[in-house]
Amino acid sequence: MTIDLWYAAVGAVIVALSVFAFLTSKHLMKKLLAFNIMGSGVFLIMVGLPQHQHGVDPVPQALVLTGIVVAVSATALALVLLRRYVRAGGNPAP
Amino acid sequence: MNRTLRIAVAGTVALGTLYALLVAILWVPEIQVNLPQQVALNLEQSGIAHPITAVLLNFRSYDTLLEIAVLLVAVVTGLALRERDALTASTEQARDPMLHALTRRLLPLLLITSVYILWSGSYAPGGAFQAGALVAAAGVIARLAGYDIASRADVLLRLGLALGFILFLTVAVSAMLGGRPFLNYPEGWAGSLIFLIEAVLTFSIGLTLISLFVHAPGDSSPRGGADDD
Amino acid sequence: MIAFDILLGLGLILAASGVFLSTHLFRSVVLFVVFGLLLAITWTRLQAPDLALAEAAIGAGLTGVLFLDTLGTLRKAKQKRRSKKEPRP
Amino acid sequence: MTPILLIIPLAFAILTLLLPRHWVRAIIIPGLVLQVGAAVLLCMEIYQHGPQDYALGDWQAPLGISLIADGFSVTLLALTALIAALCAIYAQYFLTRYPREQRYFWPLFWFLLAALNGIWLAGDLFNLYVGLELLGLSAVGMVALTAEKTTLKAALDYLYAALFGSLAYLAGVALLYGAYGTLSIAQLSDMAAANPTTQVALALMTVGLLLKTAIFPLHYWLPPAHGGALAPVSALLSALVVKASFYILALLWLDVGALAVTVTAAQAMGALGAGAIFWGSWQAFQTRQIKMLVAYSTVAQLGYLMLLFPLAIGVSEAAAQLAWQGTILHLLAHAFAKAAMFLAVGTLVLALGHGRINDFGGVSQRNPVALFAFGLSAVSLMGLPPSGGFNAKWLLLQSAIASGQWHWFVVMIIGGLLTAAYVFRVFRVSFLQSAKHEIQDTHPALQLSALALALMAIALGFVSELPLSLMNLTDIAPATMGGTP
Repeated sequence: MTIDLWYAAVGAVIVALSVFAFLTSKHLMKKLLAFNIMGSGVFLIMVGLPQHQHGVDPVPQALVLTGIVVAVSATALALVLLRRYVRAGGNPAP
Repeated sequence: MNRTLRIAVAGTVALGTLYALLVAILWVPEIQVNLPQQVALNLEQSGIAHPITAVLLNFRSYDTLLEIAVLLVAVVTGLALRERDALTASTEQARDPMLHALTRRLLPLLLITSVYILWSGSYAPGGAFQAGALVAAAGVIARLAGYDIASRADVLLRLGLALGFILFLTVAVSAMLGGRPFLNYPEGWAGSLIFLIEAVLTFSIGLTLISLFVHAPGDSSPRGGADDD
Repeated sequence: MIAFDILLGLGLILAASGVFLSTHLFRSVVLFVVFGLLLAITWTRLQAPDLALAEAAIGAGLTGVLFLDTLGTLRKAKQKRRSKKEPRP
Repeated sequence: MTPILLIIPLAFAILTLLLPRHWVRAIIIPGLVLQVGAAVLLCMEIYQHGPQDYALGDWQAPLGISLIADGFSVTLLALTALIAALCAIYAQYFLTRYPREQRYFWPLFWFLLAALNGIWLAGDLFNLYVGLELLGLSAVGMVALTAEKTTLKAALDYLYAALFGSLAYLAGVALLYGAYGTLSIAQLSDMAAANPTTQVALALMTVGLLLKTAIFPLHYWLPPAHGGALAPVSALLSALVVKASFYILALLWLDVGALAVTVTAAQAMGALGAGAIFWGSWQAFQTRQIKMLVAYSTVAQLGYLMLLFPLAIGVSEAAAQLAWQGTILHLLAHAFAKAAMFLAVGTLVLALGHGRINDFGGVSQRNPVALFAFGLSAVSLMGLPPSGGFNAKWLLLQSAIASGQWHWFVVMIIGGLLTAAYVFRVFRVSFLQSAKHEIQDTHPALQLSALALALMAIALGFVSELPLSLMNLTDIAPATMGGTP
């Protein structure tokens, strides 16, 4: 087992954990944390799996960089919506 | 809803996902296409010595263009949902002298580091996104210390947010005017054009991330009256 | 070396579980930042220094700050709702 | 030629973001004309010269990203341009009541169009991910525009579903790249074989895309989001946005993973579709709010799209061809009809000041054009002749007969009857009862743009040959028709 494959497997465990957390947690913030961590798990698979096969690969690394920026945009948007929702009297943990 | 049922369903789904992912990872077929090799072969032609920057801003620059559009969409929605009064109120509350003094030392350091990271992106790890994040970090710290940036000048703010995207799109389209494909760089110019795009992107990305932070609806004001323009 | 990777991987899993299991949101967010920093180290182990940089700056840093800031406003909103309720029981 | 369809919406997104208000109003129509013109030109080019492959930045796939313009994608480009144009005309008049929302509606609108066009043209799996995120975030932004408590909650639920769905999709992309080392759709469809990694990847992507397409039982987010948004936004979301994730789903099952999918899995997808048809129709029959009725009708109609999988996988070539054609027509007809319906209903709600179906009495006298548009689009939704909806359902029924799958035949027939049931609820009230409250007049442009879309849904019944002959010019079709296990 290469370390790349090991981290890909760790990514799989993290994804599974986040799926569980996403489905069970009620607080919208916690769901968002789960989304972010699940993204990190997917990124680990994305880099680890091909690198396990043919060494360092800049392509998935670049893709993950894109993914990180997309994730932070989505998180920021979700937090804006959440804050506005709470301001309007909504309950963040329905 | 029934909590036990929910946990049971979530547990089943999560375990199923885990099993499927592990099977997929451990029994992965032997990879057939060697993309890193192709990247290495074309690196010189891309005008950028650092392979990841080459992928992001040349080979797969279309992804990056759309990614910046995603950032813009997030910030446009943030602007649409901002509240007029949130800003002034929270600026007043945070004039901590300690933080103020600290910020004064930290800010230049962060900005210099971001310039370095941006510049090194053409041959070593670094680039517009990391540098932009540092600019944003500087902005957030300045904001917490009570400096009022990126706030009111509406048109200017929007222009600053969009500037990186505008430059990127202009360069990409101007290639077509010269009869070359969309997103192609003229021969010999790729390196300098990419650096220019990255420099402006750093500014725009930093500003975008700052305004997502600054304009987030707070709860510092009594009423949620939100009229715009 | 290998032992370090095993520990780091387990650390990631533990930090992630901590985020989900913690009953306090504040603790969850702190653990989330810890997770981000561990992930940044992981990226260097996977020979991806760019990702390490990005994860530390964006993933852990900026996202963490955004979460903490939101947590503050949520808490204030909660207090306000409580104080509103008290005068007229 | 091909990238023009990306450049136009991206450029107009920036222009509408930066220009002052009165300028924004002035450039909308020219932008739409450009967009429709470019789409039509591209259609003609593809019709004459066949599918095109455009290497962005002159980097060939798999190193670079290519845009693929084939018959299917240009049909969808033209559909998008047409529907967007009419929704935009409607929005110009509708949004005069919402000055604050108007400022940010237009940039989001153009970004949404850019994302849609990008998805129709994408030749790369990861690029589709970025496109999906752009689409999802701009759609959520448009839902949230009014910033009321209910729409914010709807936007949040929508956003969470969209994000979770695209992550599941991305996980599949990661596995496929790990297994084959390429992201190019053309290359993957040559290489992808029936091994566990491919199947897990397809399963993950399918779950993510089903969530994003709001297929029963993952539809929970759609009715509040589509029912709660502003009328032109609802129209765009129901007509186009949910179709984008379905398009990717079809691409994955019938092209990329054609060798890895099984007949059982395809039948299961059909079962989800049947569930969507029954559950969505039943909820539409039950609800009291007119916009929710239309939104649940979308849930039901999306179910028909799912029938593509059992009808096209594991059957004879002729039956698969019929299923494929029926699905395309259904997609087009539903897009026109549903956009028309949301716009018509938006006008009626504006006139009445509320959306309670039971108090719709008298609306037939004061807003006959809008109600007529609603009726015409209902004809297409029910699948009555002459309409695009009729032709679509006719082809699907024939396909079911050709492959001897009578159970899907029965599902479709019952689905049509259920549609009639919930649609006639509205007519009964609006014709039979007289007005209880004051009904306001609405701007003719609002009524006419809805009518134009409804007429297109009907007209599709007469010109079905056009999209179908275009569709034959596709890279996908041969693999679909022959690639059955």
